[in-house]
Amino acid sequence: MEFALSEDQRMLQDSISGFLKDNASLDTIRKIADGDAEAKAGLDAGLAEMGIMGLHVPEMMGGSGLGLLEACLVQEALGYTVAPSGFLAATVAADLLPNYQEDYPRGIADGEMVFGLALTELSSRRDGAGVTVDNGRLTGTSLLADVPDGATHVLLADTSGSFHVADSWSAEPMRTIDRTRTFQQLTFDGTMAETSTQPDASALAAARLLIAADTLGAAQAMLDKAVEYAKERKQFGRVIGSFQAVKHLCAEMAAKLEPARALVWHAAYAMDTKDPEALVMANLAKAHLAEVGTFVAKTATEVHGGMGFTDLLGLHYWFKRIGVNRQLFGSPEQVRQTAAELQGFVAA
Amino acid sequence: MEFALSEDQRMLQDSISGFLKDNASLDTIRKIADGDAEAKAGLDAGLAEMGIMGLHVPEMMGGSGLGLLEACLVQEALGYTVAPSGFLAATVAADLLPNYQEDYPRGIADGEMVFGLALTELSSRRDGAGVTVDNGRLTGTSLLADVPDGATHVLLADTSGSFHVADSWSAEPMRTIDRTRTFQQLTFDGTMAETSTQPDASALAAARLLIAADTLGAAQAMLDKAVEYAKERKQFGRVIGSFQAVKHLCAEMAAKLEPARALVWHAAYAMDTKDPEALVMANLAKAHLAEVGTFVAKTATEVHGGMGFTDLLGLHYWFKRIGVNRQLFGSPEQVRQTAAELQGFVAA
Amino acid sequence: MELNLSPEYEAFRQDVNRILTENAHLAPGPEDRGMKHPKRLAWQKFLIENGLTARTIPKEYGGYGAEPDLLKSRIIAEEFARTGIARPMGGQGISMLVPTLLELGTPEQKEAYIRPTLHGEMIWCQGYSEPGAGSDLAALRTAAVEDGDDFIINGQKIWTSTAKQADMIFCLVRTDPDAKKHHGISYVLFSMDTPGIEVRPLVDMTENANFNEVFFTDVRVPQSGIVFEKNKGWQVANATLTHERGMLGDPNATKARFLELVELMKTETLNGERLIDNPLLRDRLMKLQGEVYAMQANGLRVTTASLKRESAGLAGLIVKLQGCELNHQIAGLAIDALGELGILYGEGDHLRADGSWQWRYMYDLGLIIGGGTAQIQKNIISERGLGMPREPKPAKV
Amino acid sequence: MELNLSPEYEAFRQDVNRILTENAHLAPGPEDRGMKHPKRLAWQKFLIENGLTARTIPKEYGGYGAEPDLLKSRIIAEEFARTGIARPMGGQGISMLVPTLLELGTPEQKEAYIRPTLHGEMIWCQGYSEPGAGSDLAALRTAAVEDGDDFIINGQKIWTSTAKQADMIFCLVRTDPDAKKHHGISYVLFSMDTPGIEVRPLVDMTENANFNEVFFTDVRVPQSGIVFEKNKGWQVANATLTHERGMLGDPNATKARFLELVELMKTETLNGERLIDNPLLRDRLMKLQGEVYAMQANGLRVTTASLKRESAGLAGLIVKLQGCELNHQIAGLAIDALGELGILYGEGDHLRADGSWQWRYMYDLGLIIGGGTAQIQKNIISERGLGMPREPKPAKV
Repeated sequence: MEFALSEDQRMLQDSISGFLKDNASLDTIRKIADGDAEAKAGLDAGLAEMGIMGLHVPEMMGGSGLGLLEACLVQEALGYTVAPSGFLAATVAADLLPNYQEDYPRGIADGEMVFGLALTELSSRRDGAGVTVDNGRLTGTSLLADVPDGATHVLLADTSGSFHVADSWSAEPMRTIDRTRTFQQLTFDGTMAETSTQPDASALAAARLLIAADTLGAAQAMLDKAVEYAKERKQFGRVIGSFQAVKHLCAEMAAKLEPARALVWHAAYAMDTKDPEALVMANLAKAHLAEVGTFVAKTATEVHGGMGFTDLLGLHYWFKRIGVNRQLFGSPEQVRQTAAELQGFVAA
Repeated sequence: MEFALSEDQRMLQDSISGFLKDNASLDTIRKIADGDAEAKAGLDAGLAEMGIMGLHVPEMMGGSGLGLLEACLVQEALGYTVAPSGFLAATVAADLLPNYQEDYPRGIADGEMVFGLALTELSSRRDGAGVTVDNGRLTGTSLLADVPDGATHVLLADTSGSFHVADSWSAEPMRTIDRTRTFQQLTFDGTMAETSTQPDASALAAARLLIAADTLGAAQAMLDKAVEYAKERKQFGRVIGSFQAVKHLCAEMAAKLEPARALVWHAAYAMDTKDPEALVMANLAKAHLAEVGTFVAKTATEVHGGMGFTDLLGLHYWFKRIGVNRQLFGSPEQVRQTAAELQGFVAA
Repeated sequence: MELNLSPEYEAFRQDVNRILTENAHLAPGPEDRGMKHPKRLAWQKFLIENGLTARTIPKEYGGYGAEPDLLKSRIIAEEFARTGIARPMGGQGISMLVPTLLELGTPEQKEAYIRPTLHGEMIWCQGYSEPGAGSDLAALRTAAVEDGDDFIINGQKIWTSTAKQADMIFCLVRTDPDAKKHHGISYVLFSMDTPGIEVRPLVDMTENANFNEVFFTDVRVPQSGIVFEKNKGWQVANATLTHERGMLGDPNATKARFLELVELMKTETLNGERLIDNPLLRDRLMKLQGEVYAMQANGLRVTTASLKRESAGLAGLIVKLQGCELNHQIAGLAIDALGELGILYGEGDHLRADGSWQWRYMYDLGLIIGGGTAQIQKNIISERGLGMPREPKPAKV
Repeated sequence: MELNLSPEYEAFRQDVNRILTENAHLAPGPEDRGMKHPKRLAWQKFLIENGLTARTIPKEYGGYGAEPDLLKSRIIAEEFARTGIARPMGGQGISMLVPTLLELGTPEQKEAYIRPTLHGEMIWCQGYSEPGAGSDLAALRTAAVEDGDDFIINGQKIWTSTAKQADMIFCLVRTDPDAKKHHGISYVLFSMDTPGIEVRPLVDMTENANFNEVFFTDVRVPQSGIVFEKNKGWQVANATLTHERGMLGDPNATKARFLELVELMKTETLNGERLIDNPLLRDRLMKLQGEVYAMQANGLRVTTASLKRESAGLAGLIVKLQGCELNHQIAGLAIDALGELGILYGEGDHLRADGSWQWRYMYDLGLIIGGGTAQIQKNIISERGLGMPREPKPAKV
């Protein structure tokens, strides 16, 4: 029995963190948030070169054949530096599609295909959104789709819970509080679905789990920054980190984050080993990290005092990353409802 | 405009508090909790002599004609000293019955009648409890009825929400965590109802509001004790009340309790003046005080450290008073549901 | 306990309402941009002349000259809120400097500054906080060195709102570097046009520059700008801060936000169901309603104490801590209720209420921090409200 | 990451399971009252001989003498939990004194005490806390004054469990009143039969006397009872406290409670509806399930670190704070779900689970406080886990 990362997993962590430290500095993030397409393309190219897009693609289809656990480590590192990336969408596609069509995972692994993800209406239908299928033709809109630059395909969910791959759509950007990531409203106007799947609870669970890992990374970064700031900032002749009130705020953040990290790892391992509790754990990881993340985002900002409110330290990028993640792929209440349904706790 | 207690109201507060300080000391409360019937009878007699039982009975029926605001002040004082009393039941009866039968309020005011209250099933039916009416005859059980010693009548709610007065029943004591108060399971076996009323949301709201006032008093007592203890108890060479962590716990209790007090007063005033929002406010006061009370009960105990956990200071009587009040006449969720229904927020 | 108004006050309310509605056409709208737009200045003058603002300021200084009457002030505020007609000018000059000058200014200062400030012709900004002096305001280091009849000022201020628009600044500077930290500070007024002053907008998490940084490099200003006495600036500032604390945590504003949230939850749907029909969201709404009622009632209690010139005690001390947190939570529920659409901001088809829920969620967090963090508030509540001891001073190491 | 057991350990698990189930008839039941009931002593002997307890204690001191293997220990604990067969004896003698003596005791002390303690023939109690020394344990004042080869002890202890049943006590006493507070303490063993010792049960909020007060009046005990060295008792106690901390916050116990709660909510009804069908209660249940999973996973992480003889870092430091709070919340939801019936206690027709939810709600609050309050835990987490500075020492006044 060993509940710890392997040597390989640590190396993966180190290499992705090292890359992001150099290539997704706050300075770069600011440029991306301000719409600097070159900065964004540079980061995308660097991440692609690291080979992470095919991380979760089976080896026999040209990928690295690594599990969701490894994917969560990468996503955590992305969250830690608030780096935008098509990695999440690629990984969800790589999780679902190998059972249906080998071409997609192969295309993801060799970099020829870039996937977007349009899953919002699986949890929440608002403003008349939702895509329906008639004779294989897709019609309707999906809101807040996660569509990376240069996307060639979109994996979308229809109103019955089945997934489809489409290669044409029209898109309208949707501006959120998080200016580092791009979200779009997609419209399908009778497009033929390239491939269709059965309803599948695990694709949604995987997407939610990756978001949990992303929030974990962002929240850990906020805690680290708060502790560092508290050790330096002086008021009343002492560093504020020596005041019991500030220490206890930091202790409370750590006390919530540390088990949350173990939960993300455990849920990912359970998904990879097809544990019967895996989907429940993955969904609860999303909901739990949403709550812990919200607490950390607010508390770490408070520890920074007025500096946390300004743009000067850029702390708000992490605050907003966590805030957006909370709602993506389902609010905490909706996600807990999924977990209850999976356990038969909801009367039919 | 004046949102403050009048001279008369302050005098009422002073006199009831003064009486309870002398006659409901912790020593007396311990005796009552241990089943000392004499101590209980002494307290009952003293309270009756103060004339509070008829406080809410209209003057023309021999009472003091005071409002629910005054009743809340008395109930708050009772909660402050965790004194058991039939005052709550008498007040709810005095609130509802004058429209139906003058004899009861008169009987309450002159001390000849003592009312019990069996309202549990208005909120919660469990274990098959509930009283039904057939041709004026009452059949069934009611759990956790608040029936004072020497009760001559019971005001009970049937399963349709109407109230009835009964003067005969069989009773079985129900032991709760709060040993100062007596609760009973009542059984009605075809007893003829003496008087029956229409369903009435305001009687339940009044009962809930009085419980809120009781929790307010108990929680204020716990905060006062915590502050006092923290100013005296020394650890690490300082009074613990000089540690920022302890100060902030006390500040958080005060910050929640102070507006909660204003809410109880305001809701009572609204009930007395038939404000259209009165029932909503009274219900929300019950739910809000339940939450604030739970927080204060736990936090004040923690400030007392190990001493709070022992019987030595008797702090647990207050803890349990608040814990029982939280559930009586409906849990916070149920009570908030009532508030939502009253505002038309619940789809039929 | 009497929450209805006497007939006298009811009549006053009707008067106010009539003046406002009959003259609504004079009020400036959002299209009349600029703090000194002629329509704004004219409206301010009209309001002062009718006793609807600057009500208790003596006539000789450009006010209306009425006796203080908190209830009338409240009625006026309520009628502005109810009718939605453009409110009087605010800002730190009117709300903070004017009361300070009335209490501690020289006759010349009162004469020179109060009337134009009230009438919106002179805009002020406040120079208090510094990068190294936030919660510990008295640690400020911006230095004013005497040079003849002048000071030469060097240093930096932060959190300065309206610094770009301001004609003048009221500023805390260190005039005695050797004195204990509370005893070497002076409160000085000077022109923002003085050479050597640079204003840089300070963008915050809402993407707006709600505040600025102000840099002073060899700024020469006359010593006659001192209010009260040299090195007594800390007392002067404290007088002013008292005025500021009252501005936060207005329960009527909170109530208005709550009602907007109710409206949102009644009209928005999720998966075809009204949000208010979702038991989890509805329960959270009801929890907040209980707190809103409580803060409203607490506010009435504080107002009553002020009317009686009594201290509101704990009921007053907790307003900022609880009020800001409650506002933040109301915005948080609105965002959660809107779910994925709750993260939209700026502009776009599906955006609700111009993104104001997100704006409030962030800005309210700023208010939780600003003007004394939650930690400072809890210190104050425990020490002044509950009589708990101050933390012992650290031993010198 | 590998959460399955290797075949070797699976075989070990089956062995353990077989030994327990085949010999279940030897295990004492609730009817075999008394800590030294012959059936209990025999069962303890059987368990030691089969390596199911006292597993790593050397044979010469009455243990089983195996190499330490945390995984095997965990398997044994899990099999006791799974089969529900009577667990080995516990108590502070076995869990805290024995490891201390093994590390620091004299050969005579080891010889005299370890074997009878392990076998349940010698019961111990712990004399640490005093009324004036709780969180600040080192402030203890119970005095031991030398008198020839003896100490004369005067003072009072509190929070002493099993003091009534104990044969012996391991006790912290002040042997040098003039030394700094951590340097004048000794760790002494002596008999509870010594004249001058009075034990008073300490009733707590659960209505039980889970603890006692112990009073010492001129209690004469031999100085040879000192463990390690005179005035070095603080180091000895710290070694022991390390053993205690591991006992709290067991995630498997939390998981078991959670599953009981699920069962409760599936079977109980409110107004004719299953509790689990109530969206508000169900959502709270799911929230707690997320936390239970998180604490379980955290526990696996801590166990793995122990197996590798590495520090678990923050993951270890937060266990008590989070675990006790989570247990308290699970009990709190059970009570809320039962509503009015949740307040029943003691006995009666409608009482659920013998009132254990209320008992747990209160006792868990005691655990939040005991063994280091939440405040002390947060100090530790911030200082040792996050490297934040200690509070400065107060200046002498």
